[in-house]
Amino acid sequence: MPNEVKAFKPKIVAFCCNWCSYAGADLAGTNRLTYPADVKIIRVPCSCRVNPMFILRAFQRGADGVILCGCHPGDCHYTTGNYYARRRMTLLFSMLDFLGIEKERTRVEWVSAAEGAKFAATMNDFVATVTALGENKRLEDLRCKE
Amino acid sequence: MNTEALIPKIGVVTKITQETPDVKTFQVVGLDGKKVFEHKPGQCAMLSVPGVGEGMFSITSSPTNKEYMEFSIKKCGCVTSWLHAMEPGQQITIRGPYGNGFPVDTDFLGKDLLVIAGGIGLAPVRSVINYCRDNHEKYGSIQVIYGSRSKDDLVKYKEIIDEWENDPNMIVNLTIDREQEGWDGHVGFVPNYVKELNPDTSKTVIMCGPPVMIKFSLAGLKELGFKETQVYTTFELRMKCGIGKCGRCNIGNKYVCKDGPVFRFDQMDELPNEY
Amino acid sequence: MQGMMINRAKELLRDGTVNRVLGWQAGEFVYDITPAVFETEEELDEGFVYNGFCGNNLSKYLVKETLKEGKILVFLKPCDTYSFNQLLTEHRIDREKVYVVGIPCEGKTSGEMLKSKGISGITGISEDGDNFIVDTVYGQTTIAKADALEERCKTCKSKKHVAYDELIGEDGEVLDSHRFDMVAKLEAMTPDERFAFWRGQLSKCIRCNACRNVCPACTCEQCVFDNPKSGIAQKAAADSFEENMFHIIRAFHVAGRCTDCGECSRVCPQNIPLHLLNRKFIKDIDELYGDYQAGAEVGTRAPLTNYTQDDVEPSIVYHREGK
Amino acid sequence: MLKISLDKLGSLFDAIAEKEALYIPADKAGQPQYMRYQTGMQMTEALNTVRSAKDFFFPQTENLVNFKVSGKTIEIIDPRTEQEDFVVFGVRGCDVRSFSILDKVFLVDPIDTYYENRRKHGTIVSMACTRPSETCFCHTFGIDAAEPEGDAVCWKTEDALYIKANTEKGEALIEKIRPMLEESDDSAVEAQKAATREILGKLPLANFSTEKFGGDVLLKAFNSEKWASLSEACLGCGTCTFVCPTCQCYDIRDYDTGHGIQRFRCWDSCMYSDFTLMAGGQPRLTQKERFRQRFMHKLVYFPANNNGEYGCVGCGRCLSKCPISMNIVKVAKSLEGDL
Repeated sequence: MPNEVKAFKPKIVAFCCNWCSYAGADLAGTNRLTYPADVKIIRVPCSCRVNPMFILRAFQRGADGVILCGCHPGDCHYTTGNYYARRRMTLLFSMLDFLGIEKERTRVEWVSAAEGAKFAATMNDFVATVTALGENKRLEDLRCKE
Repeated sequence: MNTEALIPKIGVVTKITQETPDVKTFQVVGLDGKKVFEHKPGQCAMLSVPGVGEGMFSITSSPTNKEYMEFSIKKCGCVTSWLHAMEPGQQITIRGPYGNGFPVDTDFLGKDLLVIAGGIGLAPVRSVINYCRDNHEKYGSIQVIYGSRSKDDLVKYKEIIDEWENDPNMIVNLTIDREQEGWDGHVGFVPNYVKELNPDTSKTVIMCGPPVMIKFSLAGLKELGFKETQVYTTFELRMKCGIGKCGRCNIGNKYVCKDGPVFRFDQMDELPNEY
Repeated sequence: MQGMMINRAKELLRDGTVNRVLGWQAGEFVYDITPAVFETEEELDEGFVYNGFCGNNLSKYLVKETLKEGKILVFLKPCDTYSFNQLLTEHRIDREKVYVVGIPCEGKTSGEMLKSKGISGITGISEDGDNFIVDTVYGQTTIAKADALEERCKTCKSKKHVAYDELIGEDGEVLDSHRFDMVAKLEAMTPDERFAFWRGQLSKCIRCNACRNVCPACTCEQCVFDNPKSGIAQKAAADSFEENMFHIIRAFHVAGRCTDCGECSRVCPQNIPLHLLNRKFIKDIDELYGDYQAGAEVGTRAPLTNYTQDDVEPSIVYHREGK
Repeated sequence: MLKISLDKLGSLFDAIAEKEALYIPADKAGQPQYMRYQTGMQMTEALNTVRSAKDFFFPQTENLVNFKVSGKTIEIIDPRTEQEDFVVFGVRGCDVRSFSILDKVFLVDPIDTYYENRRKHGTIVSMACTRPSETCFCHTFGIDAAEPEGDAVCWKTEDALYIKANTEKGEALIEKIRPMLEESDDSAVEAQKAATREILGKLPLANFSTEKFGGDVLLKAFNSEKWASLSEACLGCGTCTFVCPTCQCYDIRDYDTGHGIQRFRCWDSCMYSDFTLMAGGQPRLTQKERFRQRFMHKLVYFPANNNGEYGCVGCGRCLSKCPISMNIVKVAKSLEGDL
C-alpha cells in the first residue's frame, strides 16, 4: 500500500469498583486472559463514586470509550451504591445520545470478583465496538490533542 | 516597559530560605544568572507556576542588590503552596516590574522614616528600608516598628538582628503578640506599641500589615499628631494582568497594579472604601 | 388583578402578618420588569406591577429573603409554586418566614418575544382581549397574545397552585401540556441530525451563567463550575467540549429536581432552548422510573436519590430507538 | 458619494471576500451574529447582533502563551500566528464607538499587543441605522446612528448601498472594489439621515442624559443608599458584561492539556463573586458591591480617567438581555436624584 494507514487503537477508560470489578480484572490477569492494553483501569471505591463529570472528563482527556464496571445489582459492598449508579448512568447515557454523541462509546457492565472471564470478554467486546466507531470526535477537546 | 506585557520571562529560583513556619524567601535570577529586570522599592512582580496560576508578589529585595531579586512569600493559596513545595533550581515565570513603588526619589528625600509593619507586611517595606540604608546620605534616620504573632513569625529576623540593629542610622523596635519563652523584647500589638514609643511627628511613615493593624495604627498616629499626608501604605488586591486592564484591582478610578500599590492616606480618602 | 394584589399586600403589611412584600417592579418600557422587595404601602403604590410581562419566578429569592428578619409575602404563579415546594423539600427555605399568595397566570410574554416577532421601537403596550396592542415609533401593531407567549407558557404544564397560604382568583388544573413534543421530535432524528442541532445551539453559548443563576434548583453555595478545586472551573468555554460539558452537567445537576419552570430558556441571551435538556431528563425519568413531577408535593424523594431493585439497565439506551 | 445597487450586494461581498476575510452580521439559528462571509450569505435584517462586535479585537477566549514544562525547566512558546487582514461589515454606530473606548484601555501604555495586532489588521465598515429600537440611547453619548464612525460608512436604502470612506484604511478598501461602484449624489443618504434622526428624537430614551455623572461625584454616587435596592434582584450572572461592547475585564487562566500548559485569557465579569476573591480576603463582599462596581466603572471611574468619556455606548443590549431587566438606564436615572 502506498499510504499505509496506521490502525486505529482506541483509548478506553474503565472505571472499576474496588470490591468486584477491580478484583475481576485481577482475576482475568491471573488467569492469563487477554484483553487489549488500551484499556486503562481507574479504581473507584464504588460504581456510585463515578460522577457524570468523570465520564465526560475522560472523553475530554482523549478517551474514545468509557466503561463503568461495578458489582452486580444487589451485591454492592455498600448495599445500594450501584443502584444509584445505574440510574445516573442510564440518564447520562441517554442524554449523551440525545446530544447526538454515539451511545456505543459508553457502557455499564456488572462484573463480580469471580468473573475474570466476563471482564476480559467485556473489554474485548467494548474495544471492538469502539474501534468500529473510530476516534471520538464529538466529545473531544482539541486542546488535549497532541 | 516590556512590549509583550503578558508574556513572562523565565526565572530560576536559586535559593530558598525558611523564614518562619509559613514564610519562605526565594532568590530569583534570570536564565543568564543576572537579575531579570530592575525595579524601584515597593514595586511588584508577577510570579507564576505554569499550570497552577499567577500571582502578584512584592519584591522584597532592594534595587541596590544587583545580583538577584528576593521574594518573601507566605503560604496561603494555590500558587504559594506550590512555591513553598519547590526546590532550588526550579524555574518559574516572572514578569514585571509593576506598580508605582515608594516615592524614594521625591517625597522621601532627606526625611526621617518610620516604618510600621506587621507579619508578612515586612516583605514590601524591606525593599525600601534596605534601599534607604544603602543610600543613607539621601535620607535621615530610619525607625522600624515591626510586630508579629511570635518570635518565630518575625520575617527576616536574622537580618534584623545582625544588620539593622547594628546600623547606627537605624532604630529597630520589635514586638510580638504574646509572651514567649526566650523573648525579652516588647510584648503587645503594633498599634499600641507605636503609641508607647511616641515617635517624632516630623517623620514620614510607611505602613504595611494586616488591615486591622493599619486601621488602628493610623488612628494612633493621628492621635500623636501625624497627618494623613505623611503616611504611606501599600495595597493588596486580586490582580491578573498587572497592567491596569483586566479590571479586578480597580478601586475608584485607580488601578492598584498600575497606579498603586503605594498610596498616601490622603489619596485613599478620595477613593471609595472598597479595599 | 394588580389592584387586588396591592390591596391585599397592604392589608397584610398593616396587620403585621408580613414586613416585606416580594413582587415585581415597573420599569422603563412596560415590559422590563424587575423583581423587587417592597417594605411600605407607598412603595407598593409607586412601583408594584403585575401584568403579562411578570415572568420572573420569585421563589429562588426566598432562599436569601428567609434568612432575614421577619416574614415576607410572596406572590407565586402556579408554576412558581412547584419551585417553591421543591426548595422546601430541599430545606432551602424557611416556610415559617413566608406568606404565599397564589395568583393566576394566563401565560407570560416578554419584550424579547415581541421583538422576535419583528416589533421594534415599543413605546406602549395595552391589552385588548386576546390581543396585545403595541404602540411603536413606527406605528401601531396588534399581536395575538397566544402568539407572543413564551415557549414555556405555550406548553404550560399546570395552572394549579401546589402551595399557598391564600389564593387570589380561582385555582386551575394540571394541564395536558404536550411539553415533550419537541423532545420527542429530536429523539426521532438521527444522531447526526441531533448532533448538528445541538452544536448549532450550544455553540452560541457565551457562558454568562444566567441559566444557572436564575434556576431555582441551582442553589449550591458554591457551584462546581466556580470551584477552582473542581478542575473544571471555567469562565468561558475555550473549547466546544466545555460548552457541551457545562450544559450536560448543568442539566444533570438539576435532573429529578427540575420542576420545568423554564426560567433557563427565558433568560438565555442567546435563546438556546435549554429547557429541552431538562425536559429530556424529565421525560426519561417519567418513562423509565414512573411519572414524577418535582415540586408537586413537599418531601418526595427525587428519582436520582431513589432506586428500585428492578430498575432498567443502562443498556436500555442502546435499544430505545427514537426515544 | 459612491453607490452600488442592492441586487449587486452579493457580488460586492464576493469581491471583498476574495481579497481578505469578510465578516457580516447574518442570522444563525434565528440569532443575528457576525459570521465569516460565504457566497450567498445574506445580511440580517435585525438592528444589531446579540453579541457585540468587540469579539473581533478582544475575543472571548484567546491563547496568550504556551509553556512546556519538563522537570525543573520551563519553555515559553508564543502561540501567535500571523494575523490575517479582515473586514467587518455592517457595524452599527454604537459598536464602532466601543472600539475607541476599548482602545483607551488596550492601546495605552503598556500596549496590549494581541489587541493592537487585530486592530491594525481590521477594517471597520459601519452601517447607518434606519430602525432604532426603544432600547437605543447612543445619542446620549454623542453617537450619531444616522452617520456612524468607522473606516468606511454605509447607508442602505430601499434599492442601493451608499458608501463613503473616512480613513486611509477605508479608502484602501473602496479602492479595491471601486470598479463595482458608481458615482452618485448624496440626496438619498441625506433623506435617510433626516428620517432616522427624526425617529431617534421620538425614542423613549431620547431625553436620557448622564450629564450629572463623571469625575467629582465619585464618592457621592458611591455612597448612595440606592445601590442596595437596585442590586437586590441581581442574579450575579454575567449577561450584561458579556453582551456589552465596552466591558473589557478579563481573566488569565492556565489549562493543562496533558502535554503542555496553555495560558489563555477569557472575558470575566465583575458581577461574579470570584472576580476579586483572594486567598487573603474579598474586598467586594456582596452582590451590591459587585453590581455597584460595574456601573460606577462605566459612569464615573472611566470618565474620570478619560476626559469625561463614558464607558457606555448606548447600544441597549443590557436593557434587552438582563434576566431581571436591571440596567444602566435604570441605575443612572435612579441615582441622578442623589447627585
